[in-house]
Amino acid sequence: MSLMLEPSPEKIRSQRVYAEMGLSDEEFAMVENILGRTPNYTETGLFSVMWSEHCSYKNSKPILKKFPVTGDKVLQGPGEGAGIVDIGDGQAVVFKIESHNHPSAIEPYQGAATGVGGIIRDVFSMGARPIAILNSLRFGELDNARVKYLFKEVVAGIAGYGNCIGIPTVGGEIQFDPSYEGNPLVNAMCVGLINHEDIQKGQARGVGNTVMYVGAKTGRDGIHGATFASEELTESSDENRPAVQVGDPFMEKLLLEACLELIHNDALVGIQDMGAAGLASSSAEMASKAGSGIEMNLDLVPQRETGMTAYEMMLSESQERMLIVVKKGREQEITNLFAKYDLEAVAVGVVTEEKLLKLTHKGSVVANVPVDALAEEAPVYHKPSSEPQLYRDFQAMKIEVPNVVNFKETLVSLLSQPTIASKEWVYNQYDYMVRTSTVVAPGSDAAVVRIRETNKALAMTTDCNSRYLYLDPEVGGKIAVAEAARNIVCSGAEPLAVTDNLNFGNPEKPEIFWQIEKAADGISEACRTLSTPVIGGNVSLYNETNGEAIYPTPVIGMVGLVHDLSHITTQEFKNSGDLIYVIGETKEEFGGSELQKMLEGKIFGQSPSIDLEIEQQRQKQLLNAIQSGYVASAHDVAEGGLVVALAEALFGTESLGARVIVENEAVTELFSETQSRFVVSVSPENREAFEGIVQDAYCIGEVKDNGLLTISHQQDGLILDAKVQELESAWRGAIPCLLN
Amino acid sequence: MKFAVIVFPGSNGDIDMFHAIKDELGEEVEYVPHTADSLAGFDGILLPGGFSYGDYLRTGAIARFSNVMGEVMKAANEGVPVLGVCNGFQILLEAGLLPGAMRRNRELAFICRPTQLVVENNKTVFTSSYEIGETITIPIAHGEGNYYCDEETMKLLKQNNQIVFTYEGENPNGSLEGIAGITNESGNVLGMMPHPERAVDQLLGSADGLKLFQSIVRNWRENHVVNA
Amino acid sequence: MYKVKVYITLRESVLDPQGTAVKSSLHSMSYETVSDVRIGKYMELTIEQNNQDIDALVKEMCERLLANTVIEDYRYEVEEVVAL
Amino acid sequence: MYKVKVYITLRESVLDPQGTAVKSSLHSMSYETVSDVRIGKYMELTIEQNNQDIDALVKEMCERLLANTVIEDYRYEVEEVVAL
Ligand SMILES: Nc1ncnc2c1ncn2[C@@H]1O[C@H](COP(=O)(O)OP(=O)(O)O)[C@@H](O)[C@H]1O
Ligand SMILES: [Mg+2]
Repeated sequence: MSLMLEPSPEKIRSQRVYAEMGLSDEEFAMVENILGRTPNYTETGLFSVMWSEHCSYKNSKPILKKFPVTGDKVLQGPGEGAGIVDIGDGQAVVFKIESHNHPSAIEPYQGAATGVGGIIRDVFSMGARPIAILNSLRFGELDNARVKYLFKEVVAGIAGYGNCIGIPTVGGEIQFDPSYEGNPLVNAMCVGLINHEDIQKGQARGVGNTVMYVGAKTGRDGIHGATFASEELTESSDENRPAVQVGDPFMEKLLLEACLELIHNDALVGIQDMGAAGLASSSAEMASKAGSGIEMNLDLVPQRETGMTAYEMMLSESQERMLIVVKKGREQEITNLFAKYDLEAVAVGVVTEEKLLKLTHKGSVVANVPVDALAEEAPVYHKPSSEPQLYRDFQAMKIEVPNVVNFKETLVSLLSQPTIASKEWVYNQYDYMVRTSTVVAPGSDAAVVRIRETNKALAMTTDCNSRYLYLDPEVGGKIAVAEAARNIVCSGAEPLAVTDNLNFGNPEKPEIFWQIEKAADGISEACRTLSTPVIGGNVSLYNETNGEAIYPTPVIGMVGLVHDLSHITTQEFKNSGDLIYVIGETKEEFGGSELQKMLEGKIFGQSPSIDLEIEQQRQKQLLNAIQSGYVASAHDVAEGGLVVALAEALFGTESLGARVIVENEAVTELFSETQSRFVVSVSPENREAFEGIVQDAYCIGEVKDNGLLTISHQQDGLILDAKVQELESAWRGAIPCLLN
Repeated sequence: MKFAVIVFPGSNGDIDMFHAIKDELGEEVEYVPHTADSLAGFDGILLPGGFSYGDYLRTGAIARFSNVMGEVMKAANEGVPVLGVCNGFQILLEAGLLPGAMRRNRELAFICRPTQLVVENNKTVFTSSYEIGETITIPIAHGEGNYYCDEETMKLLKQNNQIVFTYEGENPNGSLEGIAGITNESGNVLGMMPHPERAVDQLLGSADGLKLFQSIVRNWRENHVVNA
Repeated sequence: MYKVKVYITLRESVLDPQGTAVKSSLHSMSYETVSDVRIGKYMELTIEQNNQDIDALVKEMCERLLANTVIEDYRYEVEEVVAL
Repeated sequence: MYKVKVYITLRESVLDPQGTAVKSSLHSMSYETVSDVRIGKYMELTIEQNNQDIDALVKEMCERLLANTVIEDYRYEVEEVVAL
């Protein structure tokens, strides 16, 4: 093993070593100013990771300020491992979303797996029992070997981790588009349950208390992962090897069970997972939040490899580790608790009065820096923003109604588009049933997980149609939130709150920053109108390959509360003879639609419009009708328009069919992607009651038992007549077929 | 009747098994850790699904050496009903309580979905409440359920009527002869890949698994009354 | 001290789905001359002892844990390493 | 015709959860002298060709498919088999 000699402070400054670690000249000067001296190598490393975008949000802080973060049910907003919302009966739901985009581009299996592992730790470090996982994925088109490989391995990695740890993966979403070819997105969300009294904070309180390290040993993996996540992917990123870690879901399962036992022990003061920037961020943040300091002896840190330096230990992103603070004198008790699970818990430091992070290694002080400087005082940048010409061009375009000759063929082709096609190939690899609480499995609008020993359940979803955002980030941002809420409402739940993952390109480009700002404005407005505060989230910038940014993709994760199990509703039609309604009128809106992309090979023009007041009223009325028991099935109208929604409502039913009559221009009626619409079925005896609650509901047909989807136009007569079976096999077969 | 649910490090179907017995079957049940020295007082032993020891090396290979397994073997030899589901089945194979071995699924991917099973033998303590030939809906969730044994063993399995469940229709994992579950020669040890404990409540899609547990209880009661 | 290398392969008579999948991937990448692929495990063990019959020891570990002889074959190589 | 043996191991600084689990299992089976276990893959390829540069070919297959060099190292041995 070669012993690398660390550069001296002098050399760090004169040879700009800090620049390689990601600090700018100005930032390095700030550090010198804070310390009153030039930092040594370890200290420079600490600042570089803590001031990376990933840890400090230095570019996105002004943006995050826009979000509404409070609400009468919010128990914990942004700022801790995960947000928390009250669900009554002394219980609360804990959830958060996180990205692992860059590691997944390089080592898709482990990148995705450790992404799942990380978000689970965020949830159980709050003291919550994780009960479900979701994800949101973006890939290039499935037409080349590399994308297929990434897709297969990412799915396998998510399955590998989630299945092993025994938390059901119950939902998610996937979109395919060329803009993600070199930079796939892998966002994972975890939902947990907690009793109010068990809520933990990541704080290092109480001078003299003991800082303990628990879980896996530290190795040289993922050093500088946080900085890596804050840079663009380039041709040479494949060489950036150590930034990828191997996950150990078995270890995490043990850690999870041990930590959930630990939270009932009154010796525990604070707990935080070691995620991005590992020991550096967990120690600095825990101390900073508590207004204290931490002194650690790095010789005591459990190490997997020999000869590790202080720099390496502090920056390592080895997985499955936690930092805890316990009452002085109770260390042995904690060590014993962890030993029951075959885990190490080792005292590595103490909480101190002065707000310093002081590290010793092999008898000398290797770092001594103010914790607030690391955790709180990263510079904040207000990046310049400018409206792109492309946006103005899109806004000026007048989109014609596409010319569709054969409705049935067009429908079959739409159903075979991978973004619309069945995702069974994916979710059949996920154990979505473990813990036997998944009432609505993947495949319907939102997943529903029951809460044992109550009559309640939680509905959850992730959504974001980034095509709309590409055309118009503000409107697209609103739509992303509205769509998530629609999915929650369709399942019979009341939307509670949002977690978001802002995936964008390089914020240093004014046109990208403009996208971020506009998207955040849209999301904020929608969250306000729909009363779903943002309780946490994550930012992933620099998603570019060779200078090309991904579509703006602020993924929305939303959780809703099903007040009574009898409210649970799915998207499939239930009985022959039920009436089919569409809620909401349809306009000529094809910008960014699946039909446009399929016919033109690209998207352009204006995105569909949205009126949030109408959205909110409609959702309220539909939920009311569902809760009153008047709705047999409910499905939101999304990609592909009404006809795709109708087909999806027939898939998975034994042999139901639908006969539908449309009145207006047929291509628009069938394929437009106008927002705020739903397809619901209602049994004839509930007709009046349903119509009394839901305005803007138009009866368009009837559920049949003939296995056929037939659509007639009032003037033109029969325009589409298809066997559901034929449609369904096109829809089910599309992804497996593309993969072979 | 009192059941033990054995919990290995990495088990995750233990909760499902526990609730199936307690909430749906209404019998007594306790978690028993892998370190336990005794299974005295338990009338039925359940090895749940999951990824014991991460399924590292081979599924079930490491769990098979857990302390409690000595007791499980003893109980099996004494005729106590032992049910291994999924990872539990894999552990029973590794322990030699059932013949054969598991390979990775034919398509190499984990599969989670409902399957149709045919009850091939209803003359066991696990299946007597089913009709012979009955088709039931029970979900699978595994990456290695592709059962293998040599020809000689297969002949014996058939001769002794040890094949209890097979997959109806398409074979999901490549398992020899579509085998989904087998017993030992004396019929008191059953290993199966599908999860009956996940099919005990219509709310979650199927309650066809409940009869399996009811069979165990009924047979135990009968024996118990006769012996008493 | 010994360094032991253990090779575990599926028995000849057992179908190797992983090998088959890798072979067909190689073919689709136009390495058509690859006519067979078998995939097994490779383990490196470090054993800190000198006195005992190392062969018997390794064999026992293979039989008991490292291989499942119902479907797998194993072989191993032992190298003695002299501590400096 | 060639018989090629490929050994794929995790890079030295990469965590090997399998190896760790096997080691601790061996310890609890009282093979305490086993101080390290690393687990990798072992592949046997049969390649039906003679003309080309076999080394370059195997290397290419390893880099492109058989190993992920982000976390894995590989090495291989080539043996020429003369058809009878
Ligand atoms: N897009 C966002 N919207 C709202 N809150 C956010 C967003 N991104 C990050 N946050 C919040 O900022 C806090 C710090 O985030 P982060 O550093 O990602 O936490 P962690 O250390 O768990 O990864 C978290 O509470 C997170 O919820
Ligand atoms: Mg939907």
